[in-house]
Amino acid sequence: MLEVELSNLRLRNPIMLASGILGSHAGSLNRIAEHAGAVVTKSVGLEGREGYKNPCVISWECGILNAVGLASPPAKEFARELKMFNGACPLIVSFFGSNPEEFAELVKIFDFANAFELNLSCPHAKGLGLEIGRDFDLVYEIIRAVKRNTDKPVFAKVSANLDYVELAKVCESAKADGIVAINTVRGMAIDIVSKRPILSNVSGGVSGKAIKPIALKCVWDIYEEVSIPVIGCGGISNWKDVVEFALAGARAVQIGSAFYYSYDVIKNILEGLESYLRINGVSFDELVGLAHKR
Amino acid sequence: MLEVELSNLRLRNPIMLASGILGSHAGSLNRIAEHAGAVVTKSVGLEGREGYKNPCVISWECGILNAVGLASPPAKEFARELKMFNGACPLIVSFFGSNPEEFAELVKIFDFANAFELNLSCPHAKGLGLEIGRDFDLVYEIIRAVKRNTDKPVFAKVSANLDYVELAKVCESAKADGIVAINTVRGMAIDIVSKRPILSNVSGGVSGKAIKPIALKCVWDIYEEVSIPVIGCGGISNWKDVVEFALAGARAVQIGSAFYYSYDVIKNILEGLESYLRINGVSFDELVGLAHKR
Amino acid sequence: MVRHCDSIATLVFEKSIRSYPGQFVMLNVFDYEEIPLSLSSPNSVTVKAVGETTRALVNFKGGEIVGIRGPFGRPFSYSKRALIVAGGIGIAPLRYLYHWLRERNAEVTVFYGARSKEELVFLDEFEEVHVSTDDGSYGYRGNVIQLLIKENVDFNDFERVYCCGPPIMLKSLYELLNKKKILKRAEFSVERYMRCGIGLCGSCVLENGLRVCREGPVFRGDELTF
Amino acid sequence: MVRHCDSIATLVFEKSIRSYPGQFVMLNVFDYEEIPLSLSSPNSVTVKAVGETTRALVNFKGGEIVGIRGPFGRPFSYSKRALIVAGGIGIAPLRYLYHWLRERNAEVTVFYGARSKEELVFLDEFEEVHVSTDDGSYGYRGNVIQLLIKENVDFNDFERVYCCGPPIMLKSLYELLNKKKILKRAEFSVERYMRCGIGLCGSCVLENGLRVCREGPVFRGDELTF
Repeated sequence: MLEVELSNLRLRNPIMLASGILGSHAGSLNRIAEHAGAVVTKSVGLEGREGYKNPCVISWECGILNAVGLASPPAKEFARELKMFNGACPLIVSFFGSNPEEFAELVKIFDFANAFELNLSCPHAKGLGLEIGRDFDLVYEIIRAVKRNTDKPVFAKVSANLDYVELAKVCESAKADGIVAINTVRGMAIDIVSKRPILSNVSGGVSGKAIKPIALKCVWDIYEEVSIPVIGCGGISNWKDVVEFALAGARAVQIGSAFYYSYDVIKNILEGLESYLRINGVSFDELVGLAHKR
Repeated sequence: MLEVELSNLRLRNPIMLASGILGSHAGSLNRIAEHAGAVVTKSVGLEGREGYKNPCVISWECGILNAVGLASPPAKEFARELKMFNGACPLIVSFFGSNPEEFAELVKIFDFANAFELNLSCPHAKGLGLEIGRDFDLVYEIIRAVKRNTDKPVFAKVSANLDYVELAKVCESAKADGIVAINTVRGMAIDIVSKRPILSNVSGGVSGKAIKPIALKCVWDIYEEVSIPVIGCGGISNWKDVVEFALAGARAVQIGSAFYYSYDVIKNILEGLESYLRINGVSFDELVGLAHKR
Repeated sequence: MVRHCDSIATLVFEKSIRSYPGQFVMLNVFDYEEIPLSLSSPNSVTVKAVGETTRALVNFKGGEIVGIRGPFGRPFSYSKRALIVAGGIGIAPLRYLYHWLRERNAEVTVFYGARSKEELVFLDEFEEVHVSTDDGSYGYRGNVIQLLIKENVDFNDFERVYCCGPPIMLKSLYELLNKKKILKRAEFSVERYMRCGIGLCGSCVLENGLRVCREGPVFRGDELTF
Repeated sequence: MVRHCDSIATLVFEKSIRSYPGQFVMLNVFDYEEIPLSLSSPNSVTVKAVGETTRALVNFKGGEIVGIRGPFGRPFSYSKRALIVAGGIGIAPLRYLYHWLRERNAEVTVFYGARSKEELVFLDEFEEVHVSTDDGSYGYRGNVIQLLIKENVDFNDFERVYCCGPPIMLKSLYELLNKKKILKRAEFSVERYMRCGIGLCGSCVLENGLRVCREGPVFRGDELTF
């Protein structure tokens, strides 16, 4: 009832861990893999990155605001950490980089992964993420380079802060196997006592409930324009949100900020989702894109 | 302590009513004008518009989602309605249109207004709002055409769904007197029982608390790049939000969705804001942009 | 679904809505439109076919799914000795009020006018009811305000007067109560075109700036002008 | 501000924080960094200068503004007969715990080891305290685990053992309690590099996947491996 296929990747359920959340250590990935359809690691590049100083993650009324700055160990060190992954579900490794060569090299280092996600959307790292995603020609070259080095599925994670429909089309033409929409949305907060931006990096990315309607719209739009799978991400906190995203066209979803509420969020979502599907007499697959049909 | 100047427009306080909220009738404008620094009317075009069918406005966990579709009476009819405005504060009339000639004509019809706001950002009307705002050359021509027909301040309301910094620079070069940032952000919601989009127009614009950090970032960015006043709008619900926007660079702010919580929201904000300014021993003017200084 | 006549029906929901009499819901009739409707009980609305959407509603068979937002708005207040004055489909919220008051041991007198006998609904539910019809097919021939005057009702017998009906009727009652100087003791349920139902769009504001969806739909007589 | 010695100080906040002993706050030292610090009372943290940020904190004069998020994390639990084992600056949360337990009529025995006499803080606040210093400048010369063994402490006298200190000390105590088969009755406050403090970034997860900032910082001995 819950099984889905993303290109040649078969998942027992459509609920994935989103990149950037609890994805730096095998310990947390192993725990989440018990229930998740797949886990996506924190983004890694060839070289390690310090990231930004604290505070780099804060919670606010309607979600989370972060500018961690792609803090990560060097690729080879992270590969060693991921060797301790228990394999309870497929492992998707997320990459950042600034040119096709870097991405292509990363694929080789993580050849044991089940799929790859390309971070074209992190909103707060200079020369990476969103800044790469803005250059559609470069995105095309990156995906081509990665695909030449692997037969495993390659997903592109896009931002709502640019023309994501056009970008998704470019990704599809480069033979990406799916679009993950969306990453965090640019935002910031200011402390009115000290009169300064709260994040050490001044601005960062908004996630959590606040961006759910925004992400849903992106999924809807991309689903209308490309035929490769869309993976929904952004503010999904419960099974109802998952259903909304499926109806909008998401073949799978990713859960991030909702881990703030509970470490068991994926398990809880699966319970509710199964009930909904049973009551409605449909499989998850049949829900996908249903709200587009009149 | 609260007085601000926007070009040659003097306001007794920086709290304005945002366009699109309670701005269709003199009755509500008169009531809000008792406390507001200025009121902005609902956007009006030369011809009347039906707008979209209900449901066109819904509230959700973190704010409001709407696709009213610029429903409005014809300009001349609306001008008659606005003649009943009590003048308790400056009246700013908001315009939509699809070319410079329409905007220029509208200025003449509403020559009794104290200032004008150009809607370059409504996210859900074909050929208007955001679709006009995307064409920077057209925006330049529109502002020039309006400015030729009036000496009163002209503000441009921009969207977070495009390159607002570039657009703000274009507006400045066309001699706009201020930038209002931001309009609602594109978004949608789906009903999981009927399995359809909730808004009759499928998608609409997100406002309310959800978009506060997004709007704040836009104000911050625009403040860094242009020297004309920035007017903050987006998710402002209390005096603390107003202070945040001022620190980010907003010389005035607009309140919209927060009228969902109370008709007296502006009065309540003014009380808190005054206390904050007194405790900090600063005027509102002195707060503006303070968080940029290190 | 209870079909009262060709043009009037009561839609019963599967679930009750925690609400007070006088409040309304925004009811979304899929493929048509979302419209504001006063609750005629905690789990029903009573609709008269006047446009495309209400016609579709009245023709429902039962079992249809609708979208509901609400309840919204300010309800009627309680009183011990109540006079209810209903015109046409205005009976809907007042029927809810009637039962609500009766359950709370109030004495309630009902004056109820409709176009014809056919359009009189819920009539058997009221203990003390004075009826008028425009065509004289039932009760007094004329409108309900004329009936009030004819029966020489002493408004001082009542703690509060509750009213809902077409604009022309509200206006006559308003003038009558104004003359008697008891507008403060009257509550009018007012209708306006609504979009959002939550106080934002401004479609339903009265001349004095009050929002029918938030400060209303029930207003004290002295808050209104006609 | 209470300056205990050159490298250790207690910062007292203007307001108390609703919290339990063992919980921590994320304290933002403007122009430096935000760091996690265990509360040493409802309105204070006690800091040792080990890096740039903690050095800046220790050098505060008083009256500075800091940013605080929290309190976060799982606190210590109550017991009637408590043994506290503190190493170095690990005394901070255990001092909060000590007073919290004493106010609730628990019997509390404290074993407290530090590098030297100078770095022993809050010493006069404890009624029954056994002290060791690495350099022998006060109490037993050696570490606090050696002192526990030397004094031949019978762990069965205590309902619960609470521990906070440097990793090497936690490890020795863990092994000792493991041998005695009472890990279930022990609570360790664990330290890890933290970014978010709210369970999202994953910086502080243990090998078993538990998050120090959410499932911890206080863990039952049998939840840990060393």
